Amino acid sequence: MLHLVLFLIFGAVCVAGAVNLLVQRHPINSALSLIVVMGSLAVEYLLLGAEFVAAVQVIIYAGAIMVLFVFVIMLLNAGEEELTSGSRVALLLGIPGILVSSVLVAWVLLAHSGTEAVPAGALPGPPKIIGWLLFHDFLLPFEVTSVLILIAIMGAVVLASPPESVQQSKKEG
Amino acid sequence: MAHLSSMPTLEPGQDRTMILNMGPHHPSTHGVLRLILEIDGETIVRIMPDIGYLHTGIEKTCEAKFYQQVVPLTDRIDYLCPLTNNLCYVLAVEKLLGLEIPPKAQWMRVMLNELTRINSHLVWLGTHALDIGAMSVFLYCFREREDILRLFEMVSGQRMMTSYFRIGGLALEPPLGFFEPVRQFANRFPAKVDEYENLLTGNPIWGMRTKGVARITAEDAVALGASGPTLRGSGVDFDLRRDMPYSGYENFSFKVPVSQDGDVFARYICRVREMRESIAIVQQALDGMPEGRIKADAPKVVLPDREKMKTEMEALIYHFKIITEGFAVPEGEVYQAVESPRGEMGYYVVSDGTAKPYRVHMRAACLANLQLLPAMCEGRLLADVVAAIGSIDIVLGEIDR
Amino acid sequence: MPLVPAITELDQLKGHPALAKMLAWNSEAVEGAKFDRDELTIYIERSSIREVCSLLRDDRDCPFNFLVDVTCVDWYPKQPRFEIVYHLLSITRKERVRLKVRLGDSPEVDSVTSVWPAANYFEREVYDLFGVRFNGHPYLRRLLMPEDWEGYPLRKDYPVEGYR
Amino acid sequence: MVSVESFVIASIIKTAIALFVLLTAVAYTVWLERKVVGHIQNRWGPTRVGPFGLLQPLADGLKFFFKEDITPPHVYKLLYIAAPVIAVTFALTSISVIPIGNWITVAGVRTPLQITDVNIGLLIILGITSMGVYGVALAGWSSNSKYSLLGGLRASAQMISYEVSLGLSLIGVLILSGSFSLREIVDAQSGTFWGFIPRWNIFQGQIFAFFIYLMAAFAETNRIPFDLPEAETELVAGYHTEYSSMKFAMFFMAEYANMITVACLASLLFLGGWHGPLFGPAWLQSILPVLWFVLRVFGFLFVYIWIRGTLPRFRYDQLMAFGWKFLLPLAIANLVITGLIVALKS
Repeated sequence: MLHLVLFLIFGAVCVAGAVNLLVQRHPINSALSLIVVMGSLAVEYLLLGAEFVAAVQVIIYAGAIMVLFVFVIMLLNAGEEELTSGSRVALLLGIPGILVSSVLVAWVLLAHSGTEAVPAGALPGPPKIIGWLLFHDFLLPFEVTSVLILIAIMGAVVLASPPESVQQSKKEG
Repeated sequence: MAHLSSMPTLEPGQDRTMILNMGPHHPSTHGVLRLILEIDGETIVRIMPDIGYLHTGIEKTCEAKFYQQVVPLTDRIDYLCPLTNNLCYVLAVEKLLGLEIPPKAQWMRVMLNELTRINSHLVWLGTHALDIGAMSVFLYCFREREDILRLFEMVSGQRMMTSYFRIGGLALEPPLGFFEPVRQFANRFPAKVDEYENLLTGNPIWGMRTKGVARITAEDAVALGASGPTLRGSGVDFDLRRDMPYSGYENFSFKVPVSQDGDVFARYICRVREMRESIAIVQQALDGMPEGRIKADAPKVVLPDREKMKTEMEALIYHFKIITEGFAVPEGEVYQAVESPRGEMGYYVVSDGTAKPYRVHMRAACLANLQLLPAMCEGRLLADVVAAIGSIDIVLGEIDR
Repeated sequence: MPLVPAITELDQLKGHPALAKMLAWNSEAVEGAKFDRDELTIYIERSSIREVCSLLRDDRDCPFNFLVDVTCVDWYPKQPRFEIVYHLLSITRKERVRLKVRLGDSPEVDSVTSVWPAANYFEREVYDLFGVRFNGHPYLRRLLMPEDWEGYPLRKDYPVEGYR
Repeated sequence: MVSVESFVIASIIKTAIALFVLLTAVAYTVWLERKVVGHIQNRWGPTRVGPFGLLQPLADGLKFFFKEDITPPHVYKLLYIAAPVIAVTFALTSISVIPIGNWITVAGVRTPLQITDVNIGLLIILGITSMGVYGVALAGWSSNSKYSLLGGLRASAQMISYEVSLGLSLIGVLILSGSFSLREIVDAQSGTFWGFIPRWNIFQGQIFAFFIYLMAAFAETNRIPFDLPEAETELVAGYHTEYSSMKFAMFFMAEYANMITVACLASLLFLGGWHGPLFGPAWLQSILPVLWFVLRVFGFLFVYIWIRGTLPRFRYDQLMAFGWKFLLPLAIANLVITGLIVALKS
């Protein structure tokens, strides 16, 4: 019972954070909302019994990745966004569109679920099981993903490095 | 000289850089130095010292005082080595007057001067180490500095603004039993320098922060007018005490520490060795202290002894005349330089034949040394600026005067 | 050491290497010389100060490679009013020489920053306190006084207490 | 199974006690630091307030409380106020999973000396400390001052970098004990080798891990020689330049609470937790483990303070290079070797 109440509360916090993320115009507020989303997601995992996933969620997403986001925002010293005009079309079409598509998604999910709701504590939680899944059952996808991420990192480094002419002038100067 | 061709302006050149205002109220600018830094991330692009916050117009004030009244003003210029300033000024005026100074006064001057040098270097070492984060050295240094200040108090009645040297000699005989504590201090001090060196010289972090940092070549140092340990740290073997002796320094034997690297560590090691040499000079002065008078035999210039003044009519008249109308100094001009703890401290005194100096100009070693800062720091990191400021050992009182 | 009278005859001082060098280069540039209290002073003609400085700096036998100081003396109301005083030092020969430039009509002189960058602050200070302009100085601004200060405090016609 | 009421009551009591103890410990760590550094530096440290200056923390607290609370006009107010709260909250939260002793029985309720014993205790601590960065980063940014910003950037970069080494240094211990639960990790360290060397992890080949942890911990808590974010001689006071009064006190508290957390963790993971000789009557036997634990924490804190009194500070690029080029490879090597040994043994 307590679990369910907590689950609902944090689910609400999560959704509220997500909405706030979109509504806020200052990038740092949006980033902080995203952290709230991550944090409440972690609590949801915890309530479902997946402690390890919850902890990893906090350490990696909220603790590391979001810090980098905040870092970048601080470095660029990004100010408030301007409200763009001429978005009436988006407003007219967007809201009904969102409503329709979310109803559709919900209907599809409900129609095809056919299974029971996941009971609390039933998710694969302990690190041992997760380790087994990652390094045994899904070893190939896991490694392929890591290679993919590595390539992405290298691409990012190449893209971010200043062009050669700039480097040259820096060395001389 | 790249640092001269690109004189900084206040506007940042590109979007990448940021102007950071360091000082005048900043913990590590040693007083009221203000540095305008243009930084890219934490890399210094340009650096512009802004001085004058401590300008008191001492040079102007001197023109309105009698010659002997200028002595206390000189204390206030470089408040870390008042006796060196006293010495430089009185030597200049004595040269103008053509006075002969008795040997005891000369030896006392040398001894106290070297104690002043140690005093100043202790403050430098403490604050320099504090800037780089080694907190304890600061308090150890001030412990020994306290001893020296006590000696100054014994001899002159004042801890910092001593004004002990007078035109023509010393203000007073050193008190009875003065040499004993000096000797004790001189015996004790080398072990204390070992203590500082134990904490710093071999420390890898200290080495990382100082070696290869804020490097300056010998040519640049000469061209930019550096002097003192800042110059010797770049490998120029020049010390006024040895090469152009004054006040009887030719009677003492001492080494002049020189280091070739030109970085912060080189300047550090020069000064630390200088402390050891200075204490050796103090020892020699104690061992060979001559007997005799402490004032020149020039009744029109030198104040008579207190007792004579109260018993002899002539002495009383001289006393009255010197105090009320000063003494006339023959026309001429003199530049007298001494090796202060920071470099070449020079007094340029012009006399027009009256009792007040026509012009007194102080050549501040720090002012010239400060010009090295941009050359040292541009292209380096913010933390290196702090190390560099510490290594050129500036005293804003002297820079601004 | 009792005072001996100053020597002001150029002929008696020709033995000094700095002076000899200068006379050999251009005797027009030397306005006079004085040897007083063991210090040699050479009066330089205003327009040739920069050349004289680089000449002395690059001298092979006796290079006065170190600019110790630049300052100024105001002889108001006498004329020429300002005397710019340069103190040079030879680190190798351990000798000093003093150069002087008298400025009469207009307080202006060539800057020696191109010879010694060390002159930067010294000349700025003189500009700040005496109002003497140094032509060719890369950044001639007030050094010690505030940017908007009026008057030049070390001039003799500036009162010691300042203008109230 | 304990009843819900006694569980709730015990939890509340334990939380209150833990908070009280932690805050007192924070206050007296400050006192200890001032005293020890004072003696290192040839001074006395606090002596005036109470015997041996023991009431000094109280006086300091009062002083902070009554200082004028200045909010500079150009700050981003919401975050400026939130930042110290974030910092202190996360710093204090981490104590919740730290056990300070074995089970005890009070008034018939048998309870561990720990607010909550979760089976991922270590991960929770890591998570919480990694969230602590936000307090510092946001303080630096929201102050809208250049020194604060530089301090905040330095702090966040430093904390992220060193957290990697910190985490990796702990994994060796995890491999050895096979659990994330701090209580089980401590239990795995009971007993001795050949009757006299205690089976602490530090003696089980984790000595390098301990030193990596030590260094990373200094960096995580922004202490000398890694106190770059608040290097007063470069950045005035770093990220808390613009803070005053209680807000500054919160950062101050957070720093010392983090120190205590780190010290506790070191004792638990490497130094055998509360294990030590037990003797005497039953009440003494239940108290002694706490004493042994506190002694270890005290020893660790003493090392902290000792180093502060001795070493100069790194430069920022040197700090980063040290973290990434030296500490991290060392931690990975340690991890690989420990893994190999454990794998070969089993």
